Amino acid sequence: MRTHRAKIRERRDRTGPYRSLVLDAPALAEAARPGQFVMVRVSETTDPLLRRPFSLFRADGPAGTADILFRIMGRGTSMLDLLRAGDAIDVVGPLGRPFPSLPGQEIVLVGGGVGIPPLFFYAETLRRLEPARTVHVIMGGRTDGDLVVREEFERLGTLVQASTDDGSAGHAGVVTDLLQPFLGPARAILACGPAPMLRAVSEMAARSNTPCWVSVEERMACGLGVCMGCAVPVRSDHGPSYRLACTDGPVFEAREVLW
Amino acid sequence: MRTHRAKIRERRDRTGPYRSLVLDAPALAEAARPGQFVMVRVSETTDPLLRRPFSLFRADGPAGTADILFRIMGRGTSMLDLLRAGDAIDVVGPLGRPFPSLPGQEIVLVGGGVGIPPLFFYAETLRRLEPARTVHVIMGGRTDGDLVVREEFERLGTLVQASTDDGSAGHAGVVTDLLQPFLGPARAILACGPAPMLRAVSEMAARSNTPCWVSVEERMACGLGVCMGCAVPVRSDHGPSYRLACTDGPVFEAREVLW
Amino acid sequence: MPDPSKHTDPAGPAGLPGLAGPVGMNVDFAGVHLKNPVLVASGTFGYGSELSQEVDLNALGGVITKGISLRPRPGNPPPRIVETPSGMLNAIGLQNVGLEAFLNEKLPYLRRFDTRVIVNIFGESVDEYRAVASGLAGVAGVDALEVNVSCPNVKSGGIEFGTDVAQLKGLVSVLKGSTDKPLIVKLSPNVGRIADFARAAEDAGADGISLINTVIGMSIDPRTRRPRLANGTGGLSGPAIRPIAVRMVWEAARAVKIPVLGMGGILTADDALEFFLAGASAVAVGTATFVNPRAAPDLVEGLSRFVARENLPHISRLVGGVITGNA
Amino acid sequence: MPDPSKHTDPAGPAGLPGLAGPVGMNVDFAGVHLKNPVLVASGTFGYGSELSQEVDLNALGGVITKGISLRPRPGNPPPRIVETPSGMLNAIGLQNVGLEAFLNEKLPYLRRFDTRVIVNIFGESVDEYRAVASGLAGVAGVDALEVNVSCPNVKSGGIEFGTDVAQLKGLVSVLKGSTDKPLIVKLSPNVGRIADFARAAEDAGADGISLINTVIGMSIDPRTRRPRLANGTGGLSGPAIRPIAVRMVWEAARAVKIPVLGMGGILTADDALEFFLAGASAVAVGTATFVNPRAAPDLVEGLSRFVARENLPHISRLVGGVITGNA
Ligand SMILES: Cc1cc2nc3c(=O)[nH]c(=O)nc-3n(C[C@H](O)[C@H](O)[C@H](O)COP(=O)(O)OP(=O)(O)OC[C@H]3O[C@@H](n4cnc5c(N)ncnc54)[C@H](O)[C@@H]3O)c2cc1C
Ligand SMILES: Cc1cc2nc3c(=O)[nH]c(=O)nc-3n(C[C@H](O)[C@H](O)[C@H](O)COP(=O)(O)OP(=O)(O)OC[C@H]3O[C@@H](n4cnc5c(N)ncnc54)[C@H](O)[C@@H]3O)c2cc1C
Ligand SMILES: Cc1cc2nc3c(=O)[nH]c(=O)nc-3n(C[C@H](O)[C@H](O)[C@H](O)COP(=O)(O)O)c2cc1C
Ligand SMILES: Cc1cc2nc3c(=O)[nH]c(=O)nc-3n(C[C@H](O)[C@H](O)[C@H](O)COP(=O)(O)O)c2cc1C
Ligand code: FES
Ligand code: FES
Repeated sequence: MRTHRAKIRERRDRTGPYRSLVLDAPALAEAARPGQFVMVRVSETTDPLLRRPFSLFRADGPAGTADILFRIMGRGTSMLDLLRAGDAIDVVGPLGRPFPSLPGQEIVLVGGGVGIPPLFFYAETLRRLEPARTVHVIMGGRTDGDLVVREEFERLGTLVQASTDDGSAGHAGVVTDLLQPFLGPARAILACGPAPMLRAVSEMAARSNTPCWVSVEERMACGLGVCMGCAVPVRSDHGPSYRLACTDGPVFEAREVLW
Repeated sequence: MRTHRAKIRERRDRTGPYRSLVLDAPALAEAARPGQFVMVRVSETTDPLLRRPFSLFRADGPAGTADILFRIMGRGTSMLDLLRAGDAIDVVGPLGRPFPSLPGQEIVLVGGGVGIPPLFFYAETLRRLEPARTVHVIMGGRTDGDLVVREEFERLGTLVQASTDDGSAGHAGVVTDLLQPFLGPARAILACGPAPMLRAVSEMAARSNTPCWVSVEERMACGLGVCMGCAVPVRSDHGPSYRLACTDGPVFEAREVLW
Repeated sequence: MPDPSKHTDPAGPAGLPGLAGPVGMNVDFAGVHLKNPVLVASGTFGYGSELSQEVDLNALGGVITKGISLRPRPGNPPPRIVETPSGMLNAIGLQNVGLEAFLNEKLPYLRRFDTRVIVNIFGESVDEYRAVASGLAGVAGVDALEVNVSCPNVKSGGIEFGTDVAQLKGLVSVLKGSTDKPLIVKLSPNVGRIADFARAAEDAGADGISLINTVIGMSIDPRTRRPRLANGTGGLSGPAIRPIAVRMVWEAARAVKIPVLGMGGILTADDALEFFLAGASAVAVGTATFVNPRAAPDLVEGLSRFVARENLPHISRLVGGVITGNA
Repeated sequence: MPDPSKHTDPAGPAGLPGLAGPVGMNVDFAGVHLKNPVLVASGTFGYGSELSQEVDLNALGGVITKGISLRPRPGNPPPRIVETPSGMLNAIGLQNVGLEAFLNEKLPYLRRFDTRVIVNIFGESVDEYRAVASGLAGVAGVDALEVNVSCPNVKSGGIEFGTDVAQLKGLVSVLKGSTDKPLIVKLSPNVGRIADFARAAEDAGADGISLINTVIGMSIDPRTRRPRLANGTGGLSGPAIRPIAVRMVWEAARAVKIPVLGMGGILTADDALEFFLAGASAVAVGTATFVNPRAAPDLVEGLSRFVARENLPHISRLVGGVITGNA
């Protein structure tokens, strides 16, 4: 059973329009793997009707908590923003395939905006299991407020570089400007963020033979594999076809995806 | 302009499922007359879509406040119940025709459940203008929790009698059981409550030649006279026809209404 | 693709006395000069006077009146309305004051404003429609007629005029001969292929079409086992039907050269923009007025802001501008 | 008035081995014995295995599969879905694994449960429909076919089978001759008079009808000026369309003697009761599953509670029981 009525244990304002919630959901916390997501019901009425997908940002099995981190984008996330500690929400998860565990390799996490939360979950999990592993983080956004949880990454001991479109923090430019030094078959890239970013990262990875996985965003109605709404164009043995972001993904090998 | 963005100054739990709100709405408070109502938007989304009608329960021009008192019935009123002091709501009013002012006569107010609030507004207003006027109140409900604002009526110095279907307070029975002693041309009845009650009161008034006005409830989409949704069957010079509860009413002369 | 020339005349009406609106918002619709392309839909704004405290009629492109029949009609018994998810059903039963009272008691008020008056008409037979149209012919202050064809033809077995192509054509031809006013035919959405009906109206001489009218629906109370409307069925309106309306406007606009007045669930400027892009030259606000009495003037402002923000020379540049395919 | 005898057989199926459901909930629908009248609608429950963690298929009256065509179909490019007020538009493009893979990879899973399996089929020509139906003829574990007629007939100029009475009749007659399974014809709501299509299906030999399929709609993003669905238009489903669905079920049920499977916007037991009262013998849950993965089993429970609370001997007592007029 992946349906949970979760009490909000804590709510936090993050930088800019970002918020995070700590949810009391022991079964979810136990099962969650980095890269997986949840479908959250934002209203008990029929408008908005559909659940909204959010990556798991952390999960603490022993504590029984699972966290999400979101950016206020439209109506659904604005309604989520009204919730306070003590309120309960209806969550389905964990859903989807997680990021691969990659024994031995140096990990390069590349994230933009709302793509950062699942990478943090990955980094935190890896730190717990293998404190010595080298983890690089390259994060980007429009402006400095988008460099969400930058400090948490630094506290984890990962090596963080950042870029902003407007130059308000880090390198003035895009994440791919910073990626070059981290390419190569000995490392592995895990990326999550807007499609143009993922495409650019994938291309650089392909050219340099760097193993690369991307977590894609697609509109979802069910998140459960039953509506076939979340088609992702992929290469397959029989030519181009579609796979489902929610059950075949959201994490795909980068070379599989047709941008 | 009858549209107001009103801050909730105070919210009170009343008996049983009844709640009241004090709204900061100076223009509304200034214009409001007993028997008039407001259309309240209960959600900013499209579900529920339509505003809900509520009688004005009090209005204090100098203080700039107008009050409503409601019973939690369904989805709309449940959403209203979530509001707290400091929240703002969108209100249109005052709407409709008020109860008549009846110089000299002894007033008999007959109310059931959610029909009680506008009668309280009438009594309070009359007390201010003519402290000496005799005002009888006969209120009824299913159970004692429905005898909402009974104490406030007593504090005003009105003469209150009550009935409940289950006998949990006052007379065990219906308001019309108590009405007989108050009939006659020298008094005037103002009634508000469920349709069967209003019909019974109207018939007793007609038989006894007691002047009588009723405030009717009908489903409303606009409250403004533009949708023609709130038809009330009435007697007219050209036979049966319809009038609009929202602009021709909600207060009608009892003998006009076809039950 | 719709012919852009049919939809508006940017240069023209701005010069007409009393019709100057915000820059780039004036529209020539079916020969009626509108200062802006925002009207209020029939049956949702009474006879225009009810909301005088909330809405300055001078701010609107036009007012479409409650449907008028030859004689007054009492309408249906209550309940007449029921809320549904993001919409409502109504079965008002076309209650109205009748032609004579409209002319004597309602029209004079509307004439006081610098806005266009479109009278929505209906009947239960071709003769009754014709009588109403003739009664409005030549009447000063009436700028156009909107023909509600979602009305059963009592004489021919009760089939709605608007759901039978042949009946629709016949009715529109007759009306075209009975009036000097521009004729806007209001299409019913309760049909298979809306384009066929749009073309039928055009072929029969309509100067414009409007759509959509309400979609027939029903709601039943499980406790009483009765329909929630006394009439049984009713017309669905509001945001719930917007996707259906946008699709039908798109299909109809591509099928005809006459201009299209779009409506169905419009609450905000973003909603209205969908209709312009789908091919509507003007839009009407219906159910939204119940939710927000100032919905129509707010929409005028919202659209003006959009036109300004996007640096459009004129709102007509949007008409039919939806990009389909991979252009 | 619908013939109550057609809708169910209260005494019969309760005695069948393995089909005993809660008292008073079993239904004989078009020759298929359902332990309760709650199914999951085609395209909203995958191939039945996806929600194994949330839904015990044994609790359902039946599962209607995603539409199956002769060969696998990739479906439409994304975006394929967009939310609308109280509803959603989809343009999945009938992506499916194709008949062969369905038989080999999907059906075996479904056969493990004590529930009925109804295979939704479609094609782009009569021949293709026939091929799918023939391929399912005699297959154990397939209890009935549901024919999705909302598919354009590529050979005859792209008109949908389901929006042309003659084409619908032709298709159903052919299919009736190609299968031993009960045939349920799923009607399109994108027509004028649904009763005509219900009768056409019955006349051509259908054992039951189901309705409604999605209503064609469109949504346009004013910023990109493109349709929000890559396909342009899509099918509207969810609570927004419920009043339309209830009305159409009511109209269709009165027109035919074969049983009616009702769907369109059902979320709760109260919603489903509207369909039974309007004349449906069974109901299907569609979009609701996306909102609440347990919507279908929750509905079974809600209906059982209603039947118990109202002291009904059997849920079939509700079928067609809406009280219209002043009885
Ligand atoms: C697998 C997955 C994981 C995600 N993880 C996170 C996360 O951890 N934190 C976070 O803040 N956001 C995340 N998102 C995006 C998030 O789902 C959307 O921002 C959210 O649904 C917007 O809802 P809304 O009602 O506020 O916006 P709407 O009013 O629905 O739309 C506002 C804007 O958001 C975009 N949008 C809406 N839905 C989606 C969607 N499903 N995918 C992509 N864009 C969308 C629209 O294009 C529009 O521009 C994720 C999406 C997916 C598919
Ligand atoms: C002029 C007028 C004045 C009113 N004054 C008050 C008041 O002062 N206090 C108060 O508590 N209520 C008052 N009501 C009734 C109030 O409007 C309804 O209780 C409210 O709209 C229910 O909304 P809901 O969404 O909670 O219920 P819904 O979920 O919409 O329905 C729940 C129940 O309420 C009934 N109901 C819904 N709308 C109406 C309506 N417009 N009229 C009558 N019954 C309805 C339904 O039949 C149903 O049984 C008044 C109604 C009118 C017309
Ligand atoms: C209460 C009500 C009454 C209506 N009366 C009429 C009418 O008299 N004539 C007519 O052509 N359309 C009438 N309509 C239809 C509207 O003009 C409009 O076409 C429809 O409601 C869709 O627009 P909306 O969703 O914005 O309301 C009425 C609609 C409502 C809700
Ligand atoms: C995402 C999606 C996919 C669908 N796929 C099919 C299909 O393959 N075949 C079919 O006959 N109906 C299909 N339908 C229609 C549903 O079975 C149902 O008729 C419709 O959605 C109305 O019910 P609802 O409002 O409860 O969803 C689909 C609906 C949705 C939302
Ligand atoms: S979101 Fe429904 S299948 Fe992926
Ligand atoms: S509620 Fe609309 S006219 Fe009265």
